[in-house]
Amino acid sequence: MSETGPQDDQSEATLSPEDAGTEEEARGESLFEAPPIAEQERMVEAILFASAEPVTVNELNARMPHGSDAAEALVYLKKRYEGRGVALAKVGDAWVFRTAPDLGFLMQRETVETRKLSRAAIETLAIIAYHQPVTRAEIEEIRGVSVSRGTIDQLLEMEWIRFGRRKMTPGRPITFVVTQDFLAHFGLESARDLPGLKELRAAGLLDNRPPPSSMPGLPDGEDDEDDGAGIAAEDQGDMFEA
Amino acid sequence: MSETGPQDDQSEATLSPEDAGTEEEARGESLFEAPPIAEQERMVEAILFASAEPVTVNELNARMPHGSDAAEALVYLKKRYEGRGVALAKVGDAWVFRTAPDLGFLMQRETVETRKLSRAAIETLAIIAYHQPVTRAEIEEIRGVSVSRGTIDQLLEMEWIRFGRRKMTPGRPITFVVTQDFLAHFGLESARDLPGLKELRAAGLLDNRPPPSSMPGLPDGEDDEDDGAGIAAEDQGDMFEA
Amino acid sequence: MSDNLFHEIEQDERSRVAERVAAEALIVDVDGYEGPLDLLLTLSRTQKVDLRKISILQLAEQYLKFVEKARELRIELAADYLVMAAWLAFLKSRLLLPPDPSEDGPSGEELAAHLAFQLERLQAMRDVAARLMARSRLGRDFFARGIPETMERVRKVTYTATLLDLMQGYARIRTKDEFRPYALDRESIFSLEEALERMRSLIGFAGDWMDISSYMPKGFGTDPAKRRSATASTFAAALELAKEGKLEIKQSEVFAPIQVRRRKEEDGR
Repeated sequence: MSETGPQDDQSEATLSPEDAGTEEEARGESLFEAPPIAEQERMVEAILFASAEPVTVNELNARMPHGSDAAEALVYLKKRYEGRGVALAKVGDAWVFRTAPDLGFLMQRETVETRKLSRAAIETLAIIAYHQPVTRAEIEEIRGVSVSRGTIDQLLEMEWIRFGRRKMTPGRPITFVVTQDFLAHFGLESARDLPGLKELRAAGLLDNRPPPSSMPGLPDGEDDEDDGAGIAAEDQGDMFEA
Repeated sequence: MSETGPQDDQSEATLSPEDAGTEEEARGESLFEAPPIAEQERMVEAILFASAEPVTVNELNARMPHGSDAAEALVYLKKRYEGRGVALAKVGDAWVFRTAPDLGFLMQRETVETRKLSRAAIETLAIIAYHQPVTRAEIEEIRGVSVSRGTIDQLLEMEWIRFGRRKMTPGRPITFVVTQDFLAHFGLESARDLPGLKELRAAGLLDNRPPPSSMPGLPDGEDDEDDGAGIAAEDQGDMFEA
Repeated sequence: MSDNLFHEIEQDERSRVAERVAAEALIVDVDGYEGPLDLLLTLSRTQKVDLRKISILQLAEQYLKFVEKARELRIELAADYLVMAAWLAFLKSRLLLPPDPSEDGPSGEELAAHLAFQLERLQAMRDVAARLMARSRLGRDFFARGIPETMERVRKVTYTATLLDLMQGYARIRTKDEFRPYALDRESIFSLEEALERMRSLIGFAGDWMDISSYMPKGFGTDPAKRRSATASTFAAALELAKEGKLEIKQSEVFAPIQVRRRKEEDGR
């Protein structure tokens, strides 16, 4: 059990010369002899394991039998746990056992939650699908509201849209197009398979709600941001509508 | 390291027994090979170190990468911690790290003041542990006195006992059995390891010997039907069978 | 109760005294006894033999004496103590008298054996209970992990939408397009601010009365919408400047042209 445990002579090495005499005497009376360093290592191990918070070297020494040298025991203990599933870590001047950083994933349980895309994201996505390749300015023009970076980023991250080539217009703006993932998700062979306006109308999709913003004078140019302030009141109700 | 991704479940599912050999080979070169056993040992170590409660082998396997064999890793891990300041302990079919019992003296600070159990509670607990599954009437027969509700309640509350299945005798009385917490508290791997159990059985003292008629029994109160309501007829298993 | 047995016990003066002391102790503590079986077990210790070799007859005697004494001291004994006393008296008679062949049921020996078994079993339970409680115990002798890590729940959110969502979204936009809401047409508007600015810069030169329409911006005279807007804002600007004391306004009659001129300094004083 104590293969690596060095013998007590090493603990003497840490003694200052003037202590030598008294230490020698104390040693004579075996009652006050410090336990072998391997035993001290076990003690440090047990204390650190059971303690509800990190323990300082002073505290360790105070709890261990007289003459123990927790600092030295810690050196051996740290070494013993090198490369193990848990490791000795120093927090301030206290010590604690921690899960090895590469095993952190074992302490996590992933739960996946599926949510409906926000209305802003759906509309942006629809415009990209129907008008691709399309620039951000064009999306804003079509939607009549500005498009937040977050919405575009979300769609990019979902890999439903990607960057297309730049438009040959002043400023050479970047365009967006839908991806293969997008087509796969919506069961489309190509973006051309998306129903046209006439078909939407025939399906009743164009008439199934009152025209939005039919109140005159409603400022239309506000940023719509899905998750931000300034959402037009009518937008709020159905961010996650079915 | 652990991104094993989707497993070759499908191929496994379609294998017939005679494919076992090829499956073995395929597994050898599989992309989704389980981590090396040394690595699995680290994982088990990390998971058990992180938990104050015993963790079952099934739970370990569920948390480790696919194909891991926690039971095997545990064998190595147990060996590694032999004689150390902390040790692997088995409670039922779950495992947990505990400080070595000989180092308890260092832990004054961590000592949890447990509620003092009354003599009646201690005796009742012992009777349940050694005679389980046991009915209230049987406990009373053994102690020669009625068991107060408070005693049972206290033990239930401490989660040292729980309801077992009903006895197949008239009135179908509910039984009591000890819990895993009980085993964990007393450092028992299973109820079979209760001290003196074998001797008691050999002496016939655990036999259910009904009193001859005309023995003064206890006022044969109503069975505490209420306690048992809704207990699953879940298998309590005769803990002493094996 | 048989006198014989009493004599037997009384023969040993010392044991009698010891027993009396014990009995009194028992009575004083009667509340501390957990039922008749517990009391029997305590009494049996005075026999100083293995429980397996205990004399149930002698034990029954001791118990009955205890109950007798309790009665003398007018100590109320719980019913189960008395039930046990009655039963032990019955057992004693069975053990002492020759078996009556006409009587059914277990023999005195069988009953005694079971009582002995009960006592032994209770004692055994007490012994193992003590062994159990003396074991190394969690939280006293060995300890669990002091800083357990809780399983962290990582919530991963994925977003989804259906083709219908997509088409409805698109339809919404196109619908919005067709029913374009009323919005201010900035191009045909001449704002009050613009009018003010224009008048301020021109008024310095207007020492004489001039038609307010001469202050209208270029290009706003022909288009009716633009003209309306420019007229209104120029008039409002004129009023504003008059209020500031920089301008005078006059109109000779209703619907006559409105005239403005710079207000002269000396007039103000």
